[in-house]
Amino acid sequence: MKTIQPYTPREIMTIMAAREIKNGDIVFSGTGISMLAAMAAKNINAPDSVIFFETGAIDSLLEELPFAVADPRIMYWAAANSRLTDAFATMQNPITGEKVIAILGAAQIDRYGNLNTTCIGDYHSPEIRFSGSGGGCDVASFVPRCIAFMQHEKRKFVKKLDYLTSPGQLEGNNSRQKAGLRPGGVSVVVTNLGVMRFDKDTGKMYLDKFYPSITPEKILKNTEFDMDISRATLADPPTKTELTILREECDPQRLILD
Amino acid sequence: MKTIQPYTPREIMTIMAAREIKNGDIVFSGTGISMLAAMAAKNINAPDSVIFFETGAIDSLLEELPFAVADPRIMYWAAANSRLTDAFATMQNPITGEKVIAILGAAQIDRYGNLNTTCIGDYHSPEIRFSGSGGGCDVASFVPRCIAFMQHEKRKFVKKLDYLTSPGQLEGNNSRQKAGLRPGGVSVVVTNLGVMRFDKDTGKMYLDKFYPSITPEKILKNTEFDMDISRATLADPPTKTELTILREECDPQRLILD
Amino acid sequence: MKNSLNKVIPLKQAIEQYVKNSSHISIGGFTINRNPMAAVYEIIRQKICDLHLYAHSNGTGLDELIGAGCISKLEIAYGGNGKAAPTCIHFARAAQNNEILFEDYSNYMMSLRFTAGAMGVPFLPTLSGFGSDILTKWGFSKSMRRSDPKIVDNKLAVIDNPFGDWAGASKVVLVPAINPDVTIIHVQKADATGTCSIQGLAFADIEQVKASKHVIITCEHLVTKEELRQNPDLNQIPFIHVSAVCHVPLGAYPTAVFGHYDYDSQYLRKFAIAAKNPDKFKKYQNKYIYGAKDHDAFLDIIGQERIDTITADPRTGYSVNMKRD
Amino acid sequence: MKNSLNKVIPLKQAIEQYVKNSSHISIGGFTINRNPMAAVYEIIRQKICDLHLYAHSNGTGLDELIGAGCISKLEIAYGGNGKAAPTCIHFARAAQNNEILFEDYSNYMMSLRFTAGAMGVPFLPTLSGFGSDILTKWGFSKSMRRSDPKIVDNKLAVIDNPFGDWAGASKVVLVPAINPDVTIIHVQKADATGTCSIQGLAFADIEQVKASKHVIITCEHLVTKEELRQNPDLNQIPFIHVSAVCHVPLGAYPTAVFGHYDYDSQYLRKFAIAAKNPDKFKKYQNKYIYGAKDHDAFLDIIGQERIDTITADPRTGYSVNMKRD
Repeated sequence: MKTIQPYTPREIMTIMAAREIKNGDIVFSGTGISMLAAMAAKNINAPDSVIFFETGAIDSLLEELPFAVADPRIMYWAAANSRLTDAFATMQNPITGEKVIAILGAAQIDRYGNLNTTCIGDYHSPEIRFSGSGGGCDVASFVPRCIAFMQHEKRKFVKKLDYLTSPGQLEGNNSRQKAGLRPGGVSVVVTNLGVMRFDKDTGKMYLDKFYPSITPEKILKNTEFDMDISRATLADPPTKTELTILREECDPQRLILD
Repeated sequence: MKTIQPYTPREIMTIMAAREIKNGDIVFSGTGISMLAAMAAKNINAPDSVIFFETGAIDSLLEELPFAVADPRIMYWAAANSRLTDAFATMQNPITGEKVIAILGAAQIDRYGNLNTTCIGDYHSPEIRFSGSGGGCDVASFVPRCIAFMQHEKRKFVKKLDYLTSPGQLEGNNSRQKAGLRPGGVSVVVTNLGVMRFDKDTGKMYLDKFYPSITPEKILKNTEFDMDISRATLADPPTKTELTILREECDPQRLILD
Repeated sequence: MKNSLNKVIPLKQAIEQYVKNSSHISIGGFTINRNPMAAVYEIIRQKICDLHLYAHSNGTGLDELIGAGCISKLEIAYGGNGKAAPTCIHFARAAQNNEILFEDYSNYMMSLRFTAGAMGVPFLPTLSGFGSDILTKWGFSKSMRRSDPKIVDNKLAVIDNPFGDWAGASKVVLVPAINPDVTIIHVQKADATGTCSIQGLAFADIEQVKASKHVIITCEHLVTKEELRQNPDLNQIPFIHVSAVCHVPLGAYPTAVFGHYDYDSQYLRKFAIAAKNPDKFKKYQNKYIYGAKDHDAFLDIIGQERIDTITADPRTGYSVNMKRD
Repeated sequence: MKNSLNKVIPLKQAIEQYVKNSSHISIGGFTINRNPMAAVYEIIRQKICDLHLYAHSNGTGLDELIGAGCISKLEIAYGGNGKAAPTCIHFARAAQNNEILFEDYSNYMMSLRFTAGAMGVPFLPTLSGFGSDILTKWGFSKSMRRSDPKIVDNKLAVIDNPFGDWAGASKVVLVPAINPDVTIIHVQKADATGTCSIQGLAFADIEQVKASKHVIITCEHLVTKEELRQNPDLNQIPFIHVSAVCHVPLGAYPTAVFGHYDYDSQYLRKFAIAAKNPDKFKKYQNKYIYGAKDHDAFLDIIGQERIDTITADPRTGYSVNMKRD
């Protein structure tokens, strides 16, 4: 039996996210690691999940990894090629939207799972300008479950966002609903250190899992806000099967894994 | 030179309507005589006009006359086959809508060019129920020019509609605009007796043309409301060329002309 | 289950499973084209009643359902059926005799209402209908609306344009979303998971499907996934919207299916004539609907000769020079 | 003139005729796909300035226009360009240095705004964005809006659902219509009258076209009317919306055109690297944009070898196993 290489941070993140995806889910995917997580889920634990893109392609074959959500690779062998408006309607419509799980990235996240992908500093005259919402605000508004992929750093896990691009639990408690939103937004945060979820009542982030060799304390140190770590348990590391499928079937050229 | 058969009431109506269509117009057409008028215009005086249907087909070839706006004959060789929503948006959008001229029929018309295609008697418990608006209300709301085709009878040219399905000038003066509508609605009424238009200021119907062998008085007798006949002149009858093209090119089988 | 599993079931079972007494339904097609007639006849055979039908201009299917007494409430834009019946016979009679509750909209309003349902928003705006009785005359009373959670409290709403006179509009009509319990459409091609390709005009079928909680597809051709994936641009409905797929060749007969067969104007006229007389209509139903155990048996009664007559010419998609009554 | 006449003119003339200083414009495509790059480069060559650009995610085209100083006002959802530039370099710099006025929306909001423009309504509703800074932070001030009749007075509006909690919504966000002066898109096929067939994803191109007062089409293939009429189901844009048609093979290069060519990741990376340094960028522009009198001359500089590398495989529509930087 071949021995298996230890997993990298990217690999454990990908596997942790993939485990969130259930059979039958419609996976709203971006590119990069989020695409890889969607493909890993499809190959490992959710063969009947469906990848779809805000640009309008659904269930594309993906013989090659796309590098953008407008990559021509997503237009090949799709169930349907439609338009932006159709893709977002699929999520806004609760009949289909309730089955969607989205994978999002962000520059900043706060304790309520609100995301900033717009800027650091003042909006009108930013220190650093990012790409902006794209479909992020829409998805976070519409769908019941979102996975946020983040590097776990203090400047990213902040007390106050410089700009609230995509709504999570807003200010917690039932403020999301009061604002006019359906239940939803970021429901799980997967980082290079652990997995965070949100308290059903308060809407506050808590530590659910920490990775092998990572301590809850280290995670707290990399988080600007207070976070409940009392419920945290050690994450089950990626299994040999998971790693093998991820490496050999999802990204054999290590286009994203490296 | 062949002598030409005298024209029938249907033929003069068709030609009078066709003359309203200008080159470059987009002609919203139903079936029957309205379709024939559109085809006559295209063959006689407006070769660059475009026939289109509320069902979503535009510039169809029409090798055979369609018998319904959902006839498969309109789907062949069209510039585009789209949907109901697209067709109505083309008219609601003023950029394209301003070039649309519509041809409509009705069970009743009033002096302001409002149309009833819904019912005679009480709405909830009608004496006679008709098909209803279809796209009529939409078209009359959106486009600047509509031709109404009517049989000229007192019970059809009424003081008060039993149901106002498609808005014309509403109650005249600037009531159409006040209600929230763009300028438009029925701008000309073509009947078996003559051609009526609407006063720019009052919005009231007046007699513009009466056909050879028809008198303005006869038209008044067939109209329940008062109508200004002071501006009326004798209509130029269909020319030999118009009749020949209509008969030989537009409806050689006399599917609609008879 | 609206995922990528095999959803093929017999039509009889699909109707039993999804269309119940009092269901709110919509059907695809337009007047004499692509009505899901096999499904309509199966609903009639199963004697499903008290249906609430959302229709824009679903001529033939609409009038068969009303004629069979399946419909108690109707939201409608147009009840006509081409040359055979400029006003649908049963529809007119039922309205005149207060046999159904009905409420009138325009075709664009009904299309927008399905679109709003498909988009997951409560309403969409239009500039259609100001000053018309469509805005003022409600078919369903306020008290009836308030007592039925499945019917929206207001037929429509008029609001001032919150953006001043942006786009040249001072006011806007808002029409409320429709989300039927079930929509049934007939398409040229579907695969077992429910991905569909409609050829020719789509009418409002796509919006009706996406607005619905359950969707039954009947199809001329049940094709492989591979066939449909070769041209995703032609697939208007991805499988995620579909509950059941039923393979029913000639499933829109006597209405037309572009590229496959024309409408049977002779049958439509026969239906219209029968509809005018209760006895004749009972005989018509006993022969063609109740007298056939399913659509195949119905087509046997129609006979191959009629089918040959309406079969589409491959170049034009309709039956060239067909005698049309 | 948007009728059925021949509208074919050279791209240079189309840009001169329809894109003026201070025009409000939009361009088709999405990040690295089907941007009308030949038209973008021609706008830059003609030194048209003070443009108001409506963008959802028009990556490459957007950033070249900003880099060349053509844009003064920008309404935008996303300024990224795939792997080469997760945030567009010029866009970020221009925002950070207050070189442009910008206002943020989401991709759905921008798509809906074009759709509203295409439909001729002043706004469309969505349930997106409640609680976000997209609703509260306006890039254009109230006074600037009020002084410019081409800019809507309110960025957005929030209203209570006039239909109670119909469709589960208590409130609704309304986003105002966009009607650009000019939209430019690049398509696979067009005929001389402007009817277009887009292969693969349409993004928001169709809505952008229909919302616009003038429309310039650039196309890979200028085909006969007869070719397009053979399959009207594949023609998303009928000629009535189009002002000018320009035959520009490889007109989206360096972005991709499904079925024809892939994005040139090497070029995109070169552009991104150059964009980070003003001197390098000037050299880049002098060589590739100002150094070429038109798109053909630009492609000559690129060379046939790069074109061969990105040429699409006929089975998949992209360049299989292409080295992507």
